[in-house]
Amino acid sequence: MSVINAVTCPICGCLCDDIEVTVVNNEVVKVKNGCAVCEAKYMGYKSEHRIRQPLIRKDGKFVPVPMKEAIHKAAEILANANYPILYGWSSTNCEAQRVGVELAEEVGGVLDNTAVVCHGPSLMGTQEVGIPTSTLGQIRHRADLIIYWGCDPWSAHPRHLERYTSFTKGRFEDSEWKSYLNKVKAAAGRKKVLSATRVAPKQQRATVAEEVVFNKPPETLQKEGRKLIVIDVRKSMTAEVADYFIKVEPNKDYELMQAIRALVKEQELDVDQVAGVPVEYIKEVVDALVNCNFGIIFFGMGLTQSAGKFRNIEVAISLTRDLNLRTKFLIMPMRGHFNVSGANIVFAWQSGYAFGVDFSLGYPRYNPGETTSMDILLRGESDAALVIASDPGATFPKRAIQNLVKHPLIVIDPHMNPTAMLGDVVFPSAFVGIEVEGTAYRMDNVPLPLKKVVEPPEGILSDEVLLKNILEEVRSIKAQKAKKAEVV
Amino acid sequence: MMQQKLHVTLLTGRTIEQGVGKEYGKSSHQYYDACSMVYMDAGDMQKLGVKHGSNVLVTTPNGSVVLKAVKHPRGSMSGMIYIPYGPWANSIVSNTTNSIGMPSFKGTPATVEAAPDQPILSMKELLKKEFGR
Amino acid sequence: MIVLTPLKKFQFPVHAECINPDVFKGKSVKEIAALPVWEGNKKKKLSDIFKIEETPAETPDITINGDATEVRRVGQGMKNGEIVINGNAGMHLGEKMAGGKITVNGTANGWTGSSMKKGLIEIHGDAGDYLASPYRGSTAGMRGGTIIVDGNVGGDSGCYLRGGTIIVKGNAGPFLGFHISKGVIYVEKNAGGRLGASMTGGKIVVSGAVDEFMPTFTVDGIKKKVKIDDDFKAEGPFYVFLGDLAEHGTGKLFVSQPSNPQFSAIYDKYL
Amino acid sequence: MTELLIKNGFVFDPLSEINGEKMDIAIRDGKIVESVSDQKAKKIDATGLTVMPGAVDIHTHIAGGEVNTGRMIRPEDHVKDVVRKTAITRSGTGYSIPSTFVTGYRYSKMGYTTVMNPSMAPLGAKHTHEELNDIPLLDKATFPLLGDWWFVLENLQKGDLAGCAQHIAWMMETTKGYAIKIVNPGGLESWGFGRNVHSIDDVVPNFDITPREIVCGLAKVNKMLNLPHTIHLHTNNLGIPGNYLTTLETMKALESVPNDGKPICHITHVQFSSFAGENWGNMKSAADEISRYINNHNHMTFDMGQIIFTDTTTMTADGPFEFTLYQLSGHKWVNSDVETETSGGIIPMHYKRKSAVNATQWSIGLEIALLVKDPWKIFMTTDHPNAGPFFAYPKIIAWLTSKKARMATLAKCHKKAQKKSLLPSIDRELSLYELAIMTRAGQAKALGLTGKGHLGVGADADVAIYNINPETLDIAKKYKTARKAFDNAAYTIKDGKVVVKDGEVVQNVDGRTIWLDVKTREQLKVDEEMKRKFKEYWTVEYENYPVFDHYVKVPEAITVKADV
Repeated sequence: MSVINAVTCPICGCLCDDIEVTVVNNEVVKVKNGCAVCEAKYMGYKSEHRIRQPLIRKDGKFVPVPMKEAIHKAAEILANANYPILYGWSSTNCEAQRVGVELAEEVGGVLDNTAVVCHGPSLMGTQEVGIPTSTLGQIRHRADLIIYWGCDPWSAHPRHLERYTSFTKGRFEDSEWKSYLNKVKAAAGRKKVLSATRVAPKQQRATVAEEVVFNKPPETLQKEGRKLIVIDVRKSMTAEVADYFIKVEPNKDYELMQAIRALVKEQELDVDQVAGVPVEYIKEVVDALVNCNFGIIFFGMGLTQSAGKFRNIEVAISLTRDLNLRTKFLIMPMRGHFNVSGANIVFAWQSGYAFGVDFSLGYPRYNPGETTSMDILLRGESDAALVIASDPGATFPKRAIQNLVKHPLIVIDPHMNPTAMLGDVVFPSAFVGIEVEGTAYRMDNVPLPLKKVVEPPEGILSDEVLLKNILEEVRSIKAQKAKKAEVV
Repeated sequence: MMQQKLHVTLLTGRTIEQGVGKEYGKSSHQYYDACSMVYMDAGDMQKLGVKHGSNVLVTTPNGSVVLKAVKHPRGSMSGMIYIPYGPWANSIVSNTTNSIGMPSFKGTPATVEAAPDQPILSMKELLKKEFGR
Repeated sequence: MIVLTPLKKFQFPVHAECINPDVFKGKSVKEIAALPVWEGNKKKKLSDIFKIEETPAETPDITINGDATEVRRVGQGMKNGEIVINGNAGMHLGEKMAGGKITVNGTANGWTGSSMKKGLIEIHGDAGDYLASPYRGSTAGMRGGTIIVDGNVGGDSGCYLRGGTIIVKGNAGPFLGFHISKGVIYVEKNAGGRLGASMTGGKIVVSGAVDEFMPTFTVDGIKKKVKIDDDFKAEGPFYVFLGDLAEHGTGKLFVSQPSNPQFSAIYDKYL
Repeated sequence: MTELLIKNGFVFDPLSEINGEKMDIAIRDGKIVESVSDQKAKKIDATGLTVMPGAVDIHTHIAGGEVNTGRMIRPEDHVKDVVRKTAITRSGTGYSIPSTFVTGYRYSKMGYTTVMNPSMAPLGAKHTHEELNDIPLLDKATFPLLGDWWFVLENLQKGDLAGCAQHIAWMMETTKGYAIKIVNPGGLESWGFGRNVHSIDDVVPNFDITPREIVCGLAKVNKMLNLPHTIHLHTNNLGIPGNYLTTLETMKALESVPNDGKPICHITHVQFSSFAGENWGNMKSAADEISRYINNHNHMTFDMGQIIFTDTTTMTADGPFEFTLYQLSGHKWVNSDVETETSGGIIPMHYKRKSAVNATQWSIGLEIALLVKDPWKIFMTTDHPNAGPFFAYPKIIAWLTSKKARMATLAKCHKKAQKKSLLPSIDRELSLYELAIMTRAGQAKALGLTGKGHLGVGADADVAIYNINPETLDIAKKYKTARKAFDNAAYTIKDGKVVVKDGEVVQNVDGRTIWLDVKTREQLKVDEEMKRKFKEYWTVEYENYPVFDHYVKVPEAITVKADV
């Protein structure tokens, strides 16, 4: 038995690196410190849903083939393609991503990562106005106003509050954990009283549940110490623990933020309410924003995926810029996959662009909407694809997948996920961060080492090695072709 | 008043159950349970005469899908439905990318109606139906 | 003049910035045929993908007959001459155009007239997203010239406009005139959400309905007519708004009063 | 055994006091040797060509978090400068923040073989090293930012120099760094809460220490540790009119640190620290005052930070300064504070000849470089990409070596700047020998890189050969011809291998990453303390913080024995 500590969890952008993993006979038997998702991964990685050997679809059915055959087949597809897509990259290490850029360049393909369906709009927002941000420790030590906008860390980044924000103790700010506990206790007490005195008939209760009156900001919003505001279209788990929950109408975040910007700049508004929120309450929120010592906005898909998309991010960042003329204010995207930041970073240092990089003209080009995998698929322009460390089969709209499966599809993944089920050449790969070491970048772009805690199953290669093999085979196929052309 | 069909705003997104399910493997029952469902407002369910745990048909211009209706546990979300990310949600989300690569996963119009007799497709059935594989 | 006819329906993007009167000028058909283009990741000659013919007519300099939806960057940076496309046009048509004229008898794709400086683009069908808007990360919007679209235009059209005129005879998508500082945009029918968001100057006129309106504009009055260019005045009455307040903007937004009765309850009390 | 013989070139090797002598340079196995076999060795005929040691850049932001964020936010910068893949080289994008491969190629084409990345947040050190690995053809080193690190502030505040030194030794090894970088000392910690320091005697909030104490303390610590380079300083109040007074005060304060007549501090991109005037309206050059001080003192070295008139990107750990630029320009703005360590910011910047301020800045850089009499004290840089991209160096060479060249540019500048410029009164035109000092010998010496910057026996066989015949070409008159020659080296030789020929990359080799393994007496004790305090200060685990060996592709560790 061995206990390995300071393991970095390869799931979400929190990249918690304090996980303790117990291994017996090359199998993880216990996980400490992690969240529910973390435990599920360390327990689930070895499950029956893994791919065991390379597969090639023949006459509509998967047939196991030797590794060499699968690599040749994959290389042939890519080498012959006129406009291949190489998509995914967010759940693997930077080492594999580096090879990915080289492969995309070699085959003149479109290199894209999952940011396109999560924080691609955030990157585009920063291209418009920059981004005042920091590492997470800075929030932990200094932030006295924390805002989660269009994100629900309780569900998607379960340890975010406990490690980096409201419930952590920093050098200059304290944890709000205790006051939260008190609040929960008080609420439980109230519930008891309510249930004991309940008389209202069922019908009436249903109408009471409709929130007709918008809740007023509590006085605690102007207090010393850490405050938490959650802004979302529905009351999320995180909203339950917030000092103030602002329920914004769907697709109206942009208007609300722009209105806040105008109020921060001491402009008057002609309207009484914005996005369903009374302007008088927005003014109180603005007071809290400009009066804090150090504020931070964390945002998620609630902004990047609803109407406005990257302009929602642009305006959120613009608001943060404006607030810096009054106090210290920062902003940060809640990156989803554990190394989607890494994919952006590696792509950028090698090509100049973070996602949607088109190498078809022999040099990197970038223009979301034109060179992004999603749009290329929706327009039906590609003629082959390699998908690695991601699952467009479960994350892309139907029509994109329909066009994806019209042409040869190569899939590299540890699990038999929907994309693999739809694939033509399917490679099993080792789990990065469990069976393979490497580097990943946290949501604040801090690099962390991933550990190998167990050996991969026999014969199963890492993404990096698989890609190198495919790249080598592509080069050899191209060299043969060039030779033939010369002879002719 | 009971209604046949409800016009709502479709949201898709993450849930912790979906997160756990995907780590067990997307062919796992945990993933199926977590993703083939839809959170609805209790009042809205009442309007449709839909019980917690029964099936509903959600339709958008991009397609239809049968899902299990689950009462949203916190606060009101009348006029909205929330489907966890996954192949079920993606069979109906909007393709519109506004030329930035990002489809409209949140905030598109949809309708919901009770569908007690229609089955929820398994992952395999769903893939077969949509992509023929 | 030169007539180009696509030899097939293109699946892969075709990059053909060589289709430009300035480039063709003084070249023989043979030389034109040898000009480089890219189809997907393959470098080709123009004649590999187009039939190229010369006709005695003087104008237009270049005609494309057929579907050019996938043919990108036609007329990019052109300074003189005229291109007519009888069919649909691909992305980046007339990008950074500095003179001359482009006519599309069909629809045009995204980034048509992106950052254009001078000249005229006429689209007789619809236009895609980012009409006249600059490249990612740049604020160098359209500076001069005119774009006329008979149909609808997509989202984010006229972003960072700093001169020139855009006339849309159909509807416009969201974020029309985002962050414009100068110039004129006219929409004959309806405009999408976030109209004029973050505008700091310039003029946007909408004769149709605006269903979602930014809260950060302040109403300034009513105007009967608004001048679009030397030949044309839009008939009102229009609400006159100033904004965007979030940018301390002094842009002018004219929105038809009769087409937007919903404004009355909110804004009439300030008039 | 590979041998190479460079025959009959005009050799400029200031560290060996060779000034244009016609001679051969012999190379064996990547080192300069006395001689090689005339029969067996591969030969390069350098007749009529200028031979210099490979050039060295003491200050260029080419890798790491800040640089890469700059890349990510500026697609409009890359789209105008693309680099195609070839059979030998990778594709990429250029302009103000080139992709990693392109960075290597472009430096190498100009005859550069060694470059220093001067600004690395320790928490992001792995990132910096990953990028350095992807920059080919160059030897590299990187400087951790330590001036506002909590352990430095706390130890110096207590007056515990030895304790501070040991922590720095720990950090140098942990981050695989090469020198102590200090940026706006005290200002960065203050910036954590949106504040700044405005003089070297302002007190840093929460830490009760002043910039003066930080700079002098670290200069002493640097000596205790026997680090090869001095402290590397970006001064307080950088980029603000009137700041030359702060710069003078800083230099004077450092006179109190014992120096044995040798430099104890390098002030980087001194142009940005030499503004006179009270505001942007009356901002003017303080080159006269600054260079006079430099000429009378020997405890400092400098680099230019020369402005290039182009669209570029400013990036520095000086978060509050970038905020000032944001307020001035309203341009897209990145701020990136790093817990317990440092901060950072990015703003795109277009330096224009027709801007009085920019043109004055351009003039200041050249004025100081020319007014400082001893070329061993001041080196050629653009503080890439802050004052301009590094591949504009041949332009600066022309301005330094040719009055005609700089007057031609000045004539196109803003009239106000022209009137105030000292350049018309300066006739000095640098010789090739002086140029070799400012671009390689002096830089290598200041960095303490003994194998670099010269062609003496035992030196690394890094050589640049330019198509300049000093007997027939007057570079002051034919500055355009000279500029072309420096743009495209006839040959660049890295570790004895020809990597560039006629301005084209002909071979792809990895350079080394040089770092310091500083041996102190109480290493273990510091280790233990760091372990204890780690969780309190950072959000990552102690075990995961270091740059492990595998993060450095081709390492060259220099062991340093400290006095503590």
